[in-house]
Amino acid sequence: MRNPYLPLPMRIERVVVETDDRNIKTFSLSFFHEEDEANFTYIPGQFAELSVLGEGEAPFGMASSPTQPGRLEFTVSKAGVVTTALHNMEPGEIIGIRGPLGNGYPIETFKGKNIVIIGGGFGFSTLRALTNYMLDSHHRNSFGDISIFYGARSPGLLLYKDELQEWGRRKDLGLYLTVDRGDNGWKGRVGVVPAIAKEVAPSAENAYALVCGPPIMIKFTLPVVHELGFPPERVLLSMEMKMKCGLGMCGRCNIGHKYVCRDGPVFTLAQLNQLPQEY
Amino acid sequence: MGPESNHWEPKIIAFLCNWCSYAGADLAGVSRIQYPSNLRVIRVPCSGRINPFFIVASLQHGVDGVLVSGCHPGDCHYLSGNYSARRKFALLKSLLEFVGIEEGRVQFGWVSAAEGGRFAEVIARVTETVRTLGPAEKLVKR
Amino acid sequence: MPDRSERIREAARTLLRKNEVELVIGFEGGTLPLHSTPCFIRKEGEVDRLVWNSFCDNNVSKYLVKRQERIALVTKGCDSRTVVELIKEKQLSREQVIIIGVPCQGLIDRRRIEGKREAREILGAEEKDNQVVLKGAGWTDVLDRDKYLHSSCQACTHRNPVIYDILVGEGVEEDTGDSFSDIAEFGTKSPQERWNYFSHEVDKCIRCYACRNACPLCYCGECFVDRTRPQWIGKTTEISDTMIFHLMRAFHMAGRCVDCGACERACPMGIDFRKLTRKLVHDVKELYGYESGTSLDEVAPLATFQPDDPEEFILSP
Amino acid sequence: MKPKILKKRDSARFLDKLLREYEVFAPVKREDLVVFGRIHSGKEAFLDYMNSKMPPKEMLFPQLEILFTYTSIDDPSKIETPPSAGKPRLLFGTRPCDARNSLLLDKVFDGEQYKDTYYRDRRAPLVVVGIGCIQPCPTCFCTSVGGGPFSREGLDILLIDIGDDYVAQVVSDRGKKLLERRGLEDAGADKLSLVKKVIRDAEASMTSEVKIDGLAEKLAEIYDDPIWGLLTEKCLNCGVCTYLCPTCHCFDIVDEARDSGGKRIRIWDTCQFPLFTLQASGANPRPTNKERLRQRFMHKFKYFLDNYGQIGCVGCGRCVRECPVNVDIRQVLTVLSNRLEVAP
Repeated sequence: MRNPYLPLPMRIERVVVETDDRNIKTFSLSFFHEEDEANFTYIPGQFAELSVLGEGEAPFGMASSPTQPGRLEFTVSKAGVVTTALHNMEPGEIIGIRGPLGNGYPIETFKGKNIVIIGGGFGFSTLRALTNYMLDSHHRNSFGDISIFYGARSPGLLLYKDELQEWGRRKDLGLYLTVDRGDNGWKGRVGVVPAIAKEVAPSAENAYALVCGPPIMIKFTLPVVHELGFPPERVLLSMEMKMKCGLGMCGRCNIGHKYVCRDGPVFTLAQLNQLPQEY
Repeated sequence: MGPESNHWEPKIIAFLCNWCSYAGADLAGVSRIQYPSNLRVIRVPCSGRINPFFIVASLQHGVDGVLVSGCHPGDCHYLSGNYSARRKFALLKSLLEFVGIEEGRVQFGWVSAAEGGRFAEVIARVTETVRTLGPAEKLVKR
Repeated sequence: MPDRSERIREAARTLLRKNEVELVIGFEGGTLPLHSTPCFIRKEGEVDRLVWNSFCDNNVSKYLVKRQERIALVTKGCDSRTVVELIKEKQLSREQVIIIGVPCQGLIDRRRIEGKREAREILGAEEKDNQVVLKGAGWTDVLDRDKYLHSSCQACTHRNPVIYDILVGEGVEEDTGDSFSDIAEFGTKSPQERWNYFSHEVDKCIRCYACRNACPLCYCGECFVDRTRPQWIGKTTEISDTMIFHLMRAFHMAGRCVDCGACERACPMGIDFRKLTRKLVHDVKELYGYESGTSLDEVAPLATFQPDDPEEFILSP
Repeated sequence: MKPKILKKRDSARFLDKLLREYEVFAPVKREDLVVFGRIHSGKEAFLDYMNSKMPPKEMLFPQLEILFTYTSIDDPSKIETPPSAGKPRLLFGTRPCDARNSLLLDKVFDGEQYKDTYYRDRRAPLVVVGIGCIQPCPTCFCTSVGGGPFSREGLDILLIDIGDDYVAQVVSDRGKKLLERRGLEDAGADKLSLVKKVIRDAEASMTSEVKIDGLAEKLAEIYDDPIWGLLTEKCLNCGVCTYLCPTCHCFDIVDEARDSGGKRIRIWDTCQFPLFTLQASGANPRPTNKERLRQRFMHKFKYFLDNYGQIGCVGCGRCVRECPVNVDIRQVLTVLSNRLEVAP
């Protein structure tokens, strides 16, 4: 039986500064040992605990898709002790990983359905993983229309810019980018994500809505998806709470009786409606 | 390195105020006055800047002695920083010794920018006291 | 002291009726023998819950900080001193609080009574004159209350509230002065003996922070033990961490602590905190002539200085 | 196996024998405190006690546990887990309420999805000998939460104090193995009838009662009730209730580095501290007393039940006795139970 607290070693291969405030970076990691890589099978929406020895651990959703082998990515926003330590690290340095943890997106139930992704800010990372999964040539046909609403406070805070450009050129994907406040170079939409989603009004028919972003965005997005006709069973949210163990034991990430780390982080709105609003 | 090792040398942290004691240390250096080399100097703006935690955290991290040195009373660059510090230090030193931290582990001094010789004497005195006390054990986190 | 309970109720009733306060904080009967417990009264009809007895040993000035409403507080001598400190530290305005002062005759240390009883469970306790009557399964015991006072009450020199708006009952006689003989005596032990004593004490610590949280003067938005950058001390129960926690908690109280004993009473493990806090109370008094919580005008000792403050401790090479 | 007689005057010698085979932990007196500690001689055990200040939870879930150590912070491939214990451990003299905690902790640490290796390593070989309570405390309410002064759950052997002797009842095979070939005589009919009397008397003397039926549903109904704010007003938000609780299992994981090496440890943590749920962003889903104390009650009496089919309380009464401001779990539960449903 494997000790679930022991991190596996990974090497930092690449660090990309995502935002112009330099507060968000994406780390590409590679496993030290082949068998570790083989054992690390994950689906989009799951997360892992990254360790910086001497500093501690923190949970991050996988930002890459398992369809992109040899590439395991995490997007890290600098906020606390561990994230600051990570931000100070460079390619070649070694960190630890525990995972994959959590439930991830219920991809099987998405098959044959239209998918509406609504993401804001830093919360977009696991939605990006899911998007890349669905766009993979082996999978694209399994899903219906894909619409992506993604916004940030300013153009410089949008993540994965190269990828967004690439997605923008695709015909099998509706991409709606927006920023709260534009700048001189910005020619796209200006406005908050829920407003754009409301304006574009993707059909709720045979569709799932996937929402992840800061609390304020979620608050204003939920009425919109409701108006668009998505029933709570087909609205999915990825929740964020303070976590430590990732195993449903340490007791801090619960919403009602559900542990976000073990039973989530992905919940349907119908599930959340049954739980206390303590998040 | 423990006491069993023949080469144990006390590790001493000195918090020196920028305007007097640090300059005093500098003067001792340029005047080529000899003093023990057990010191790790941390320059602070004023002895009033010393958070008591600097001192206990140093002890917890395993230093054998702590010296805080600032301007002589009346000479503070910020007028009263050392006066305020003096009250704080008097109480802290008394408390630490009350719980059994050896007298001499934590010391306070005044050294002006012109007192290179005094600086060397203070360091010699502190180093000697700490050497006599031996390696710090109490408060050290293992 | 039934008349005191009644007079506290009267005062509370009048204040609430005249709308002079929105909230009265005092004590009510507890759920266990030898216990009273803090209570919060907002309606005139509830004032009969208020009691006064020798078990009212929480320092209820703890509940004054970060409140908006006008409050009446049932206040013993020690509580009144922490109110003074809170006002001086600008955590409270004098106008916000109406002090219902209660001259205090000392409070009973239930742990000492329970400790004496070993495996005999106390099922009921009653106060009569100067005695405490304990009842158990098939036994009754009468104790002399003065012999079972909290150690902080035994050393108390301010049993009468130092400030108040309403005084409940006659003032009581004050002890002439705290000799700090316990501190002096402890100081004669060798450093190693003293270290051993405190190591033994803090070794009991479980880091529950009841001492900190019971202290009315612990109100920092972020406590030093909770800081992460820099992290001053570890979160463990190793002696190095617990010792530094208790040392620095006490040190943070220097010139503020009124020796009310709330920390010691809250501690489930019976750690002797007052040895530390009283050392500082003693030093502050001796070095700077300051006694916390006795005057609204005097400047806190660590917020001021005198050019000729004692400095024998300064190294002279 | 028939119940055996362990004479009280022989109990120290009996423990001395067991000390050859086990690391023995028993209640010991430290000044005014009764705590569980490792004993090296049978005489150290203090068995005539009401209950210990701290439950013997640390046998399974110590306040401080090293998860692993490292000699180089640059290389997570060089981490080492602490060596496992030598002799098997024996917990002697625990109260039945405290022994029931393992049933609950098992669900948390030895669940279907994840298994906590540290917990399992402690739990699997542990032998537990309990002493029934002939004189339950007024603060005890074990019978309200599914236990009792002579509950056998979580025990391998139950001792019943009948005056000069203990009658030892075997609960498990492991208990049987421990009692076999110790030269203890079988308990005769007279002793067994004494056992019955002692049990009857003790159960009759339980005065404290808490209504648990329907409580979980009630808690769900009154989740947003302002009563929580009133009930929690005097709470100091210290960790006494949770750190002294036999079933509380929340913890924190931190790294402690010194020079180039260090360790990752886990330490108890509590839902009563604001830091417990404070996110790095500054957001806190449980920002005040009210949410934190509510979490404690909801966790024990609803969430635990929802997740594991049992409530997270064994009725030991420590939180009742030790709360610095007399927040009495029994009183709070009674108020909540009697609360009328509030309109959403």
